Amino acid sequence: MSTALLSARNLSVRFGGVLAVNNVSFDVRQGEVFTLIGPNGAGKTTVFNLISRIYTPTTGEIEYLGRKLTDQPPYKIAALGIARTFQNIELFEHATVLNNLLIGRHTHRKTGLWSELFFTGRTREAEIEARGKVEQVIDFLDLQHHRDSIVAGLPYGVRKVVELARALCTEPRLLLLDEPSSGLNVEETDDMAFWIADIKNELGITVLMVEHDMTLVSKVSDRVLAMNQGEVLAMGTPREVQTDPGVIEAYLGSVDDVSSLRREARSGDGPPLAAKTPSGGSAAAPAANVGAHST
Amino acid sequence: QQQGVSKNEILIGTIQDMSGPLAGYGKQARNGMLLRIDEVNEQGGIHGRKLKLVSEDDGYDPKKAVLAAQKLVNQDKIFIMAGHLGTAQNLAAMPVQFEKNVINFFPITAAREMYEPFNRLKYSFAATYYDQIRLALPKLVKEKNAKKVCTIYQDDDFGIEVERGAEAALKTLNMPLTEKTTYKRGATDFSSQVAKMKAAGCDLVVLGTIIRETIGTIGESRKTGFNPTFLGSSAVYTDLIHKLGGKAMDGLYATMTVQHPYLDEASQPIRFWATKYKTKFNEDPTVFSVYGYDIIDALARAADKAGQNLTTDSFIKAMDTMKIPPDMFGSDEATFSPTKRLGSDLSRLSQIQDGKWKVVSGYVKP
Amino acid sequence: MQVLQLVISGISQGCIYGLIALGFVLIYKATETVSFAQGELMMLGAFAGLAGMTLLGFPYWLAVISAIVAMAAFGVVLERVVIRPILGQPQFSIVMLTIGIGYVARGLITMIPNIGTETRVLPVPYKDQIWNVGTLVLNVEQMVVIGATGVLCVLLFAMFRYSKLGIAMQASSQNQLAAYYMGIPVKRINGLVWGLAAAVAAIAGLLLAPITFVHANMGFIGLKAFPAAVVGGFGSLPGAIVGGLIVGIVESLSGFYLPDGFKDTAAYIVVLVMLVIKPNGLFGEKLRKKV
Amino acid sequence: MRFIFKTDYAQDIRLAKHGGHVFWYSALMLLLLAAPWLFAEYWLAQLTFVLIYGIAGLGLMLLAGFTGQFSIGHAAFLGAGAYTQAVLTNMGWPFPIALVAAGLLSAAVGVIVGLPALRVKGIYLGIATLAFGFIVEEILARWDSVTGGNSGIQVKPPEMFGWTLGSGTSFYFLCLVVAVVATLAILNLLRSPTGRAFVAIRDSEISAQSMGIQLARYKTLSFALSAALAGVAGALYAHKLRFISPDQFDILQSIDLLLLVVIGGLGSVHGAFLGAIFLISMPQLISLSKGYLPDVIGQAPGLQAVVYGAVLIGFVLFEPLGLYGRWLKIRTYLQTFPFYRKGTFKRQKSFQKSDRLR
Amino acid sequence: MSGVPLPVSDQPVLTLLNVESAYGPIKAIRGVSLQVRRGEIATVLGSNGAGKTTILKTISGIIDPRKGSIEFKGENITAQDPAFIVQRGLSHVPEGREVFPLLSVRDNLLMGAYTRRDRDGVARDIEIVFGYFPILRERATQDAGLLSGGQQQMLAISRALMAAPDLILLDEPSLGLSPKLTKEIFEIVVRINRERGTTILLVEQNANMALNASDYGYVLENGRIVMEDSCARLREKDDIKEFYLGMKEDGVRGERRWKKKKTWR
Ligand SMILES: Nc1ncnc2c1ncn2[C@@H]1O[C@H](COP(=O)(O)OP(=O)(O)OP(=O)(O)O)[C@@H](O)[C@H]1O
Ligand SMILES: Nc1ncnc2c1ncn2[C@@H]1O[C@H](COP(=O)(O)OP(=O)(O)OP(=O)(O)O)[C@@H](O)[C@H]1O
Ligand SMILES: [Mg+2]
Ligand SMILES: [Mg+2]
Repeated sequence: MSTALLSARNLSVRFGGVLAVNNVSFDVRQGEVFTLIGPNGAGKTTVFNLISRIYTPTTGEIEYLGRKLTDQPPYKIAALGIARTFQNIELFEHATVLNNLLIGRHTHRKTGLWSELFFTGRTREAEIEARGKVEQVIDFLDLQHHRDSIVAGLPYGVRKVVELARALCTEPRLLLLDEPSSGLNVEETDDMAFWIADIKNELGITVLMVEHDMTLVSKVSDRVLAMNQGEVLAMGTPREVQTDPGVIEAYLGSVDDVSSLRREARSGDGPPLAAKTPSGGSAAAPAANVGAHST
Repeated sequence: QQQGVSKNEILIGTIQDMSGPLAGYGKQARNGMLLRIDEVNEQGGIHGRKLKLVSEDDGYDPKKAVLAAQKLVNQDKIFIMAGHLGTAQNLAAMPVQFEKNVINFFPITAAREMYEPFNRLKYSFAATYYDQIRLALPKLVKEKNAKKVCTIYQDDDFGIEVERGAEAALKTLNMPLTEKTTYKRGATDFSSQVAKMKAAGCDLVVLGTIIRETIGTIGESRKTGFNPTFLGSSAVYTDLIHKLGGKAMDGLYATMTVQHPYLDEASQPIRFWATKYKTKFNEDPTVFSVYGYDIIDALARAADKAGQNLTTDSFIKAMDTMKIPPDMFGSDEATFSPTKRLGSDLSRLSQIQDGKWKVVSGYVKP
Repeated sequence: MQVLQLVISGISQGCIYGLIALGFVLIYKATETVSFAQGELMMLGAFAGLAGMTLLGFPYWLAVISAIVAMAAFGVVLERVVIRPILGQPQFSIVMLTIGIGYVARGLITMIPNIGTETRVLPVPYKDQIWNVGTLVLNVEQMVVIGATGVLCVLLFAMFRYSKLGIAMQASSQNQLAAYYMGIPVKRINGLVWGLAAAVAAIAGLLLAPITFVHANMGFIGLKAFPAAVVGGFGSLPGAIVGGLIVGIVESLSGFYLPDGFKDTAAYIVVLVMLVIKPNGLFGEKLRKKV
Repeated sequence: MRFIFKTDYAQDIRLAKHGGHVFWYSALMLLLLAAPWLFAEYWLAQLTFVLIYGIAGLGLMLLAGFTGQFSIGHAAFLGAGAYTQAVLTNMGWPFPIALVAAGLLSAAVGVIVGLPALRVKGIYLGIATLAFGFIVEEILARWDSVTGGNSGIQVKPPEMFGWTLGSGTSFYFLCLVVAVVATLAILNLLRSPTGRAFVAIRDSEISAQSMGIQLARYKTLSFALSAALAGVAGALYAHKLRFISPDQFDILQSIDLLLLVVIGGLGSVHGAFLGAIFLISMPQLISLSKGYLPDVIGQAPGLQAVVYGAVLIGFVLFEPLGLYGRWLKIRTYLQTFPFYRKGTFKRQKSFQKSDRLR
Repeated sequence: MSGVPLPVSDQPVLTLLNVESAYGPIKAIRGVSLQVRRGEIATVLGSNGAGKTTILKTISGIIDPRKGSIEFKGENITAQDPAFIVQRGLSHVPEGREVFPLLSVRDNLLMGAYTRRDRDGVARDIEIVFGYFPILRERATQDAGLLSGGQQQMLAISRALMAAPDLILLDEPSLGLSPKLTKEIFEIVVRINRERGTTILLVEQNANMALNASDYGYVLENGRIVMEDSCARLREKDDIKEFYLGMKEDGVRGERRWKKKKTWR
């Protein structure tokens, strides 16, 4: 439970003038759910992209099972047992859900070109086996209903689940989930929480996720890392991190309830809104004069 | 029963380019053929049989030529294929025809493959580009006292024939070909080719070019002050050269077999013929119209000679003792035999003078 | 001197490629489709100019202006009739459509009795004029091409960079749906783009006509302009010109110094070499999807 | 409407999904086998061309329709195959061995062309293949000693084991066998991991890569397979035409092949053959209909190009899914007959998104 | 009307009557009727695939409805060209961000103001949205496609504001935003509604936030509206509490989860 499956050492990456990730180190232990949180643009997705080798770090190293990931070409990552989902959903739009999931089985293919051209017995067996595995995942994530639909027409929420399913089909050891609950309603987020728990407990898959829904985060995470502007802000249990003043300041915010705000606004006797400065991700930004607008 | 010959009709097939790069020629050749066919039919046809032309478009594409030939031979069941335009196109279509014993009569291309290697079903009428240049070049070299002969030619089956003709001619004179350079069909810029020939100091340039390339090459030469003698093949012998190229084209030599039918031609029969053509098709005739006309004329003569019982064999028999006298366009006498399938390999030289082609020599004998 | 003269011929030929490539880039930038009909539009433009001068007897300048205007109108109509119905379909469909338009345009012109199958000269005032600069010979026809190409490039560049309309064109090509959401009249803008492209093509046709003559197949020169556009980077207007120049100069020099065959394939060899060293061309944006 | 109840996994991978398929495809096969006795020689020759172009179309379909890599220079592979075949058979190699060699050599050329495909996409790839097509054409024209240069070469009829397939009928059967084998192989491939990897690359390269698909390998493979099929088709083409020259493998040929896959229906195996039927029969139909038109139109030069272009435009406008798409609609209409809902195939407004980011 | 909150009037800005839209043979919404009154914030709740996005797309003309009619400010806009509808004063923050990836952030904002003619007003509004989201100012010259997910969402919202519309359709504005920014977004929404009198139709998964911020709510299920009421009252309903606010003790899904586990093993 305490061995590091993946460890990032002093990761930094720079895009032109933007230092998207700045000297970040963390360990993901075998069998845990490790969550990255942080304001928008903090560099969370970039960390994922570094792990899946879409970007190469400017400095720093990622080690996975004692191997340097930076030496691996991007397409090898899946074979090493790392699967991921994407923040903006990257499915194979013009294929059915079933085929999407079967593509997820790619790293487990056992057949060569010639045997496939003639569809020999071996290919047939391998195909049937792959389909067996895929059907299990379909059952697990309740996707029977959409099995044969073309992905392009599915609602956002379902597509999120299909993407998770596709990642599971690779039978990963480490699963990277980028905002799994975004676009899901409360009920579906609940489902997601259970699924993540099951993925961890039943399937023994280690999960590294980025998430903004703090309810979900506290429900399933073992440890949380908060980032801001590419740097580590805090790390610890969900509780610890959520009460960290820096995290509250940069990420969680202090206004609890919009309804109060609204009632104030309607009656016109609340604190003037212009006094509060919403900050879009950058703490360093100067306060703007938002009240000056008139039509 | 002979295919394509019925009690009152003889079916003649032709394949022309009606949509491709040589659509202009294709159309003119077809009109020329139609003109002669109508004349023959007005005079009662041949042994009571009217001539009927079925034409197909191959867009100057060999694959389409095969399809067209298959349609004509196997579907329309033509008696004979006449005046098919283009070398590669003929080469692609001939096997289809020969399988069904259909003669390839006077294709409009001056490639040697149209009568060589021998096949009893091949007949060709005009001097090849090869022979034209081979025979005309020595005469011009001597006349102009040329020291360095060069050639620019189109990088395809047509151009290479001209180039080979030039090489063969120079061999007889024991002269080397000083510079040779090529361009691709459709090219518009000849500056580096001209620069190359200029740098080599050529004083006679053999043009394996067609129309726009001829004008482009000569135009570029004149502009850069390069003024050798230019000699082209019969492909250059068209009124378009002086119409499009203007003054710069004066002095260009070309080999030719039949004369261009100018509407204001001095010779009365040609003028009459040209006017008739113009009335019928509402366009000026060209040398390709003459080719088409002559092809059907020869075909009609042979069919007439073959007699009432017209078959491929009787037609061949008639053709093989055929002698076609010179006509009003100044074609050379053409003779055929069971082993000689090219009517005549001779051509004349002409030159553009004051914006018009003038014949400047008789048939150049070797 | 030899080299210089060759380079100058290369530049003028390159400008011709560049001029046609401008049309490709214009359509690409504004609609993200590749128009295979650009060469044919150019041919139509040249024929329109010819018709103005010979059929209607217009003086040169009037004929030029009316040909450009007529072609612009034609472009708009073309968009309205055949492109608009499939607006939003994958770009590839539109590419095929432009191939079809090219066929029809070429065929229709060929069908015109007595004109279509012939080659014509466009009588321009500067025909066959030459400037002698030292020992160099400059062809006025080509100098006009060079000048016009430069001016057009600057105008189009400014439009895309600074005008709201130009930015909107790019916006609707990048994300049509979002463009609709912003209230950008995507259809009208598309019509405008095609009108503009046809006008540019007409200009190219009119400038090219004295050099290559007017005939139904003159549009095939567009096949050389593709490599030019790619060498420069397909989305870049200055790139189109630079690409054209590179292709033109390489052609001219290789025609002189290298064995036969290289001149004809120079454009294609250059483009392959370029794609190996710089996959997005000289000025093309380096694009990568952020996930 | 037919409902298919899924009871086991094998059902999904079966080629014929139900009895109807088995029946109709068997009927088609019988018809094709009986064709030499049913059709006049002329039509049989056309059918042979359809098969040949179908094979080439299958290759391009794999590349363009399933892997999403457009090639505007496919004629180069056709040419490579045709010339290999011509040269080898003229040297006396037996037909089958020459055919395999033609396929392999074209595949090798395909791999070379595929190399730029690893780095460029979209229009850049299109132009790269176009450029390659021109260069191959030039090589065929310049390599006189082997290819006969621009004068072209004659090709002997196919011969194997002392048996000459000269006649239309025996050559037809030869093409039929090759076409059937090629089609089955492609269908097999498409229901296997490799075929799915192709589709994945077409839809999203980034996530294909994150699923462990090695882009370079599969793109190259797709080019190689596609080129091999084109090469085999080219070899058959050489025998059918008996005369080949470099200009038969020019850009227009490449565009014809593209038209074939688009009109057939991008992304469907049926489409390759439907497109081939279209491509071959179109000029024939035009010339058949010429007789019924007034001479000004019917005999005018250029008519063929106009009709050709107009049909292409019509297809893109009204049937972007190609002939196969049209067939699917007709079939659905018939199957659901009294209950056919009008909106079923109503085209939704759709919106273009940048292809530059993929 | 500077600063003075505009009272919600009874006069509807937007009226949908019996609207039905479909994707090919699949009907996504069936007979939806709803009204948004001038100056109010209305919200549509519904689970995944209920058809919320489809309603918004139908309103802004991206999808043509099969049946029914849509009226905006007294004008029939059914099946009109989207550009026409936007010019009438309606703007839409689409699902999934949909920025112009290769345009700079500033050009994206300018495109948001495409329908406007007043240059000064546009320049002022750019400053205002930069005030809302300072990160956009920092990245003004960067290509929008390179922004992080949340930054793109901010841009999408800002872009819609740039049109200075009468009605904004917001499709899941908080998608992918940090908790802090989510709250701020709702503040901004409410403020725009209050200060400019802009009417807002909001679709949101975060039902709690949505109900708090809005005046009136509709509940959509399987393409039909099954419930509508003022938000205050909706919040009190048990079904809403259970299914949309997640306020049930041991998880609504407890039972189903057990079944699922069974099939998985
Ligand atoms: N390819 C790139 N080029 C330039 N800048 C980039 C690139 N990728 C990311 N960035 C920048 O790096 C920063 C971090 O981006 P990242 O996507 O990692 O944020 P994030 O933490 O995932 O935010 P969010 O929660 O909004 O998704 C952002 O400011 C973004 O603009
Ligand atoms: N392009 C499409 N093609 C076919 N069906 C579609 C398409 N888009 C949506 N649908 C279908 O329409 C229905 C409604 O979809 P819609 O996107 O409106 O749902 P939603 O309520 O916005 O869901 P979400 O909360 O996931 O965004 C869904 O059942 C979906 O499957
Ligand atoms: Mg992110
Ligand atoms: Mg939605």
